Amino acid sequence: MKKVISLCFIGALGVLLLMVMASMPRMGDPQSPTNTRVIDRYLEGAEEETGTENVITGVILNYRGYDTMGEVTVIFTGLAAVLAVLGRERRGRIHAYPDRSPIRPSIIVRSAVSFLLPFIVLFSLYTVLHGEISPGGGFQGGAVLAAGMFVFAAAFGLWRAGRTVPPWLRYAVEGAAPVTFFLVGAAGLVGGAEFLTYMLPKASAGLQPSLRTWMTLLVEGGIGAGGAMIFLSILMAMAREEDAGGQAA
Amino acid sequence: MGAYRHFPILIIAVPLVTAVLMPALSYRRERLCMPVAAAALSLSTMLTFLLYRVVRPAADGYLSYHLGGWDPPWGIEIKVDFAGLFMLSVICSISLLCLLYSRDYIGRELEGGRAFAYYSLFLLLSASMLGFTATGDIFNMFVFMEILALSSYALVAVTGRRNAVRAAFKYLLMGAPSSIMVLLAIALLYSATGSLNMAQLKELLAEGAYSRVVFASLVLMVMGFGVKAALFPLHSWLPDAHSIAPSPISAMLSGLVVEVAAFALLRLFLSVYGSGSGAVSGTSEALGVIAAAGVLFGGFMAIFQKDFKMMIAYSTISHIGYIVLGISIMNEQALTGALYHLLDHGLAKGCFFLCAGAFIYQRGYRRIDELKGAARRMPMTCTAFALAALSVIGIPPTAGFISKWYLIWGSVAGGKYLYAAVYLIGSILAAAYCLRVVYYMFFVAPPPGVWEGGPGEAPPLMVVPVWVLSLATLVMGAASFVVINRLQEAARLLL
Amino acid sequence: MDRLLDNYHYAAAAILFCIGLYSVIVRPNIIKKIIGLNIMETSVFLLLVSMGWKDGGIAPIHGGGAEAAAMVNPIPQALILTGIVVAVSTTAVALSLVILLYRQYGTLDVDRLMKEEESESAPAGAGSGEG
Amino acid sequence: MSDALSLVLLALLVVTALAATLSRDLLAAIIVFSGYSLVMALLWQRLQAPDLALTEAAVGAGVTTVLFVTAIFKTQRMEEEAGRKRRRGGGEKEEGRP
Repeated sequence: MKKVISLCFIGALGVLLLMVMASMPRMGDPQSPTNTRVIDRYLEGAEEETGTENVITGVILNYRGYDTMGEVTVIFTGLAAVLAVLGRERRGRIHAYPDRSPIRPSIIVRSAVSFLLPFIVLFSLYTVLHGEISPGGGFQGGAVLAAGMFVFAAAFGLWRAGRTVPPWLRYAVEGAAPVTFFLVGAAGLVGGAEFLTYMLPKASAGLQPSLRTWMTLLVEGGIGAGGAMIFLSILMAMAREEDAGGQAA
Repeated sequence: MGAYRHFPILIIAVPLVTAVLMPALSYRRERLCMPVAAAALSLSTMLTFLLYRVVRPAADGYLSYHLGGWDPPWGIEIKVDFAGLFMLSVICSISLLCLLYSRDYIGRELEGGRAFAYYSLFLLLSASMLGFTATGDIFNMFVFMEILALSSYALVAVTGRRNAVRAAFKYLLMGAPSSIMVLLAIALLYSATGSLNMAQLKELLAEGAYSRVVFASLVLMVMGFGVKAALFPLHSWLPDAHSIAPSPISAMLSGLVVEVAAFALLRLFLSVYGSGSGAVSGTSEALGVIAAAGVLFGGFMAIFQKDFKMMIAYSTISHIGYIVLGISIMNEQALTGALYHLLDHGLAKGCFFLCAGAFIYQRGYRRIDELKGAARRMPMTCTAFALAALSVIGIPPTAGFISKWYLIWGSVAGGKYLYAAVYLIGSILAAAYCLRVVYYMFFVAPPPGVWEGGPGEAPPLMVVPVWVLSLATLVMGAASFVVINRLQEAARLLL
Repeated sequence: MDRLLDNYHYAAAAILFCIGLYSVIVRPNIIKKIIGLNIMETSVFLLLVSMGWKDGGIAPIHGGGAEAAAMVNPIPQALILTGIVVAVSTTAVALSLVILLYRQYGTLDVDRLMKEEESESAPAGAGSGEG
Repeated sequence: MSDALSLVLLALLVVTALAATLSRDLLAAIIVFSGYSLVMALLWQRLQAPDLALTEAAVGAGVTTVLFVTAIFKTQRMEEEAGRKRRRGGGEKEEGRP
């Protein structure tokens, strides 16, 4: 009975949504509101105003940089939530494939992974550093790095993957993204500029472009490293072995 | 102006970044987490109250901060008007009190290695509410809403007990789809207008293009925020989550989180869609009926509860109905009442849950039966509860009376006599469920085996927040003239 | 209705949204519900990306003589990047709750969890709480 | 953007979404869902969103899938059928593990 009501509700919602979709502006119409309002400045000005050739990066870090600061805080919240629920991993008590499985991945898998891994890491670094002129950026690179670490973990065990980074470093880097955002943002406040302007108002005008580049790189690096470490910590917390008595302590 | 210009971003960013530092801080010195968190929140609170010197209820009295120096339609804007500032100060002060209360309570609930996550999430919760309230960009609002949602799911489950995890999951299963609905609504709104800035949206929506898409987005928004605010038919997550969470978190969720969602509805109706539009007037009529039903439903259910915190949770559903009903009436007095009720509800419900926490902390008593004769051993807590109860019922010298006065005045002025009656019946129901507990506490002898020996009053860091909150309901009632006229002016500007 | 034929990307997004919602509301298994949440989220992202499309558009990256007027709208893409992060964080939180739920109740079935709830709250909702 | 390939990709999305929803084997559902993310990434590449395609491929198909698989590893692989007797939680959940 409940199922029938739910299905009716979903069906009705679907029909209504389709009706709404039918009355939306035609997709791809160059005259639609989305393609005429606000965006000209991004498309034409981003290169000059933000110093990035990739407009997306310009929007993410500059025009809507505050959203991105929120975004990196969201993943951090995810991590804090997972840690609050499950607790941190403990030494030697990771309970996941293949750490605690009688079946080991074959030598072919392991050698393929060890061959591929340097390239994945290199690619992620490239993605982070090259985000200004090609597709990519801090978070994209961090996600690629995390995916690479997960591949490594699947072949060699999660504990070994986690140990490649010392815990204190991992704990410190987890919060790197919001912290670099805050520091770079607040640096502008000192001389009376707005938050997140990527400049030091006190420095000479000639220095500003290179300051902007360095600050952008700092933020991108923070997002990338922080994102990757957060994903690793989340996975390790999820895979940890529960303590006796049912509750994780 | 000078330095005041930068206050809005600092109020939000300081607790946010302090939260992020907690894991690093916990690596060596976990005991420092709580004082550092309290310092960050105190700074925010101080800056918020300083803003009263520059933000006035006038057409140009708001503070607009352009992040990165980009002008509004292109960059993100933080906009603090008088109503927003009022909400910000409510959030800051109540969060700070709940944080102080947490030290003893959470110190015993959570063993080491977990407490840093609690304080980190607590700060994220407060900071995200501040960011959510202050932002002038509709997508930015979504981002902060997600921080708020994720941190509150985790805080409900933080003790790791069976029923807490279940309640948190239930909360997530309703909360996450509602977030997606809000995102869909934002997408539809963007497709119809091409803008994300609230002020520009209001101008563009007044032109009335793509009205069907705009109407659909409004309905989705109301459904999405309706779940977050626990509006009557979408409330089913609330009683579990609010009654099972650790008490300082219950106070935050009940006193602030649902309120912030109701405030978002106010913002959407008045600052985005515009009170004049047909979509808003149609939706608010429907919303009024739902909210009125919620007032009565919550009140009735509260009367029949056996669990103390469960009773307070149902009372919250009833009082959220008050606020949303006031918003839906859409005139100056009702809106003033709704805004003032945000303060009153936050203080009184916060106080209720913190009192409940004191009983649980000292004696482990959760059932209303077990509170019989409680005043003999814990007179301070019981008196604070009784004072706050006066405000929940709406008896004259308290803040609850002022807000109800304006709400009823508004519904009569708007010709909605039925809603005025709903408010009165709501008060009678509140009297029924509150006075029963007060009567038990003060005038009934404790049953044998209960309240004999054992600890009495809670530690000072728990009693002080309880008393500050309950005295504040009195002071804000007796001295409502400090703010009420300015609030009315702000309400007139919003309309 | 012929607009729907132009907007078939939007229509697909609406259908995916409903499939996701079906998975969240009707399927009793909680992992299925979380997969459903992800499907709902990506459907909204699909809607947003296609909204930013412009006939004959190119990716919004300068260099190589790309013409600004032909570029697709960068805003939806920036929003979705944020949205993807939100989606994966929500999934992580939900899954960690699932792990703990399973540890305590031994089931992934919502109907069974509900039964547990009734039997737990039957003795006056007391005792098993906090404190 | 009216071309056959986009239509095929959209149809594939609907099919994979349905398969992920209806399958009783949770591990299969997750693998199918990871395929769904990859199809989505391809579609976004066609809509000139290379940044998103990259992110979705790494996060949707990579990180999310790994998280799901870990969760299944810690719980059980098959969906329960209505009416089967419930197992108690605690430590003994050997059956149904991949």
